[in-house]
Amino acid sequence: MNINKTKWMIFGVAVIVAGCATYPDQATTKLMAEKMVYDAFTFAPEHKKRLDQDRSQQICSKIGDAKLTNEEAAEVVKLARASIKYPASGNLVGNWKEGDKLAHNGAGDRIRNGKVEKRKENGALCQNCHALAPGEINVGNVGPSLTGYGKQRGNSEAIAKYTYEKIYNAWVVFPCSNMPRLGATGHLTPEQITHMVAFLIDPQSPINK
Amino acid sequence: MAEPMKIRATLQGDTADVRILMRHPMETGTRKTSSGVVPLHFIQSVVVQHNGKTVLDVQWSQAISRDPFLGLRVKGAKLGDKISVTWTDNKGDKRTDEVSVAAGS
Amino acid sequence: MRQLRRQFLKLTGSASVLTAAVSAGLLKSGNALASTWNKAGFESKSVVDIQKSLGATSMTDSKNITITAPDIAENGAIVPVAVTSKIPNTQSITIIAEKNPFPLAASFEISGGGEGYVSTRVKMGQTSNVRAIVKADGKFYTAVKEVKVTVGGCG
Amino acid sequence: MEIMRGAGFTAGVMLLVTLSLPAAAQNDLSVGRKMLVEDNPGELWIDQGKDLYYQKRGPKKASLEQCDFGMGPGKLEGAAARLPRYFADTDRVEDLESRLLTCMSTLQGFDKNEVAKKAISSPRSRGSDIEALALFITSKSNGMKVNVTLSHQKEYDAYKAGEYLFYRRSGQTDFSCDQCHGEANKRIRLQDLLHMTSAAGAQEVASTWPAYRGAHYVVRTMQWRLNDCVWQMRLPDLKYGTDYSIALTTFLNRRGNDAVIQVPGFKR
Repeated sequence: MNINKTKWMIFGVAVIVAGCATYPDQATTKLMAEKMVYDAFTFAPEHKKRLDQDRSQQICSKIGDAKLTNEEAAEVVKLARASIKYPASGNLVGNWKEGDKLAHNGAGDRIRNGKVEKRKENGALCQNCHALAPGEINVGNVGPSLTGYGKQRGNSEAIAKYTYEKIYNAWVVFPCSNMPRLGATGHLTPEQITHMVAFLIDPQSPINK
Repeated sequence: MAEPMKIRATLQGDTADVRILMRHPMETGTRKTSSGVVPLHFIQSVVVQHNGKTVLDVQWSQAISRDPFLGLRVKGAKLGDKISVTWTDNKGDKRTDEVSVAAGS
Repeated sequence: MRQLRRQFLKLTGSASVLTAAVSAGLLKSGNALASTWNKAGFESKSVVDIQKSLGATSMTDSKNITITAPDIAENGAIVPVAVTSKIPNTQSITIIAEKNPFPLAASFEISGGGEGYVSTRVKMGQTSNVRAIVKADGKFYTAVKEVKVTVGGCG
Repeated sequence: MEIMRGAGFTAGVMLLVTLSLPAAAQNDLSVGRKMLVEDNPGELWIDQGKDLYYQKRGPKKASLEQCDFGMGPGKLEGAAARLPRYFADTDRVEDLESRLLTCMSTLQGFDKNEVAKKAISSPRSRGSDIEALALFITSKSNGMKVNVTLSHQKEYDAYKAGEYLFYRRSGQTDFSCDQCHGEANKRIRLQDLLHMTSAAGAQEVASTWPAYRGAHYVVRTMQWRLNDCVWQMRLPDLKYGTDYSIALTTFLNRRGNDAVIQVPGFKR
């Protein structure tokens, strides 16, 4: 035992002297990096959850070109399915005008100097990543274009339900996609999501003009 | 205190390409902060001289961006010619800096 | 005023004397040399009033004026605008952001070896025409370019 | 069948007719950018940083001339190009900004927390001491190639941790860096997003900070960039000069090796 220990110590010294430092393994990396996260941020106890990863986020944090396994994808979809809640009214299609405003609102709930950005409600962030009404210039392209969304799909009950669920938890359709699980993480309320559905599928909405 | 400008004057053929960066807040007089409205404060005039002779006489409004830029070209310039720039703001602050025309790249 | 300046230059003689006077602080170069700030023009709220303040009773559209500016400005706080005038004997260039509360942004009087080219940066509150007015041989010429201003940031 | 990350987008694009920004509009953005980069107001901060570097300041009335940025005390040429790196005196990997913090406290006697608190200036201010100093010191590597080497074990650790953190999703937006910076030719609204997992994108990160931020009218540093990202991601307040920031910077700068440094950069 003692001999073994000494051996290891000698080996360790040799490693450093020879400059054979190398990349840490996955487990060590994770341990170090997770500690860095909690050391790096100042947060009130109620905001710790913004740093903690839920099970789906852990699965969806693949490094580099690493891919999801079928089992992982299935788990994420299952968790997403279970997360979806519907508005109390049961009506999935709200007011497209409200949805239009929300789609162009990227604010709400950001934290600076310990203060949470106060807004009447959180914006739906759509404009940041998606093309919206035809001809609108100041839109992102991280996500696919939503121009003509309802025109192409119609506004049937089935489409309304699919759209609601996709916004509530995008990972129910595409596990680990870049799209935030806006309802499931609590960023948007079920009622807000009904407005987003209306904005996307209502024939009167600028999206479908 | 007025701070030094950055002036680049480089010769392209017989023309000096002059690029000037000035440090100035260029306040519009409408910006509100927690301590009230920031008073109007901006560069009103910039005079550019080539060997002591005025080549550009500039009047600005508060709509010119903070840390203003001015670019111009002076014909008939030679290596080593002096380009001097003077700005004056609405509070009477001013600053003069001078460079020699350098070879262009 | 312009007349006075030229006379002053003649009186003081060579350029080097003038430079020496400036550096010695004898001469408050800005005030002494700059033309009078066009208060009427800078306080005007319309292009027509600005025109009046410049003494431009009529203007001709000119293809010999080039306005170099982005079609879309990512940030209205700092919109680069350059104006090139190929009109012979260009005396002055004026830059107007038509939809700004005070549209007249800058006026450049060119003399000596100064070329018909100026470049600066303008704050623009919204999408607007940027207009250039060029005075050459006592006549006024103009050109316009639209600059779309998008609000930056994600707020 | 394996499901690729982000497969949703690919599928989504196929379902919908994409309406991206017309090519002409893209060109018109570049006209403005070029005009601004050529004459960068950030240059006005270089002298400010130079003055601060040589001034005897702080409780110890010392300049920063004895600060070792990795090439020896007072040796600034090319130093920033090799950061972050391991420093024996602090037994830690440090980036330029945390190293400045170290020297300002050990050599000049400033209170680290006080300096850190003021390190990121408010928009339209004269900028912070660290912002100006970081620009001055990085400008001493202008024209040189980024060359972050990994030799000490802690440098390897920082690189790997940085990679892990780049892909770590959390919070109500489910974002990691990768959601915005993992693909080419993406924009948030009209703002281009660097494709940081490509060499070219990482090289732009490694060679253009500190940069003049037009919308703020001040020179900003890499640490500011990280702070603003995590703010948009709805994470809590990121402290200044932490191992988290240093690890991410190590990961990105190392992958940005061979980029030619040209600061100040210009960011809309």
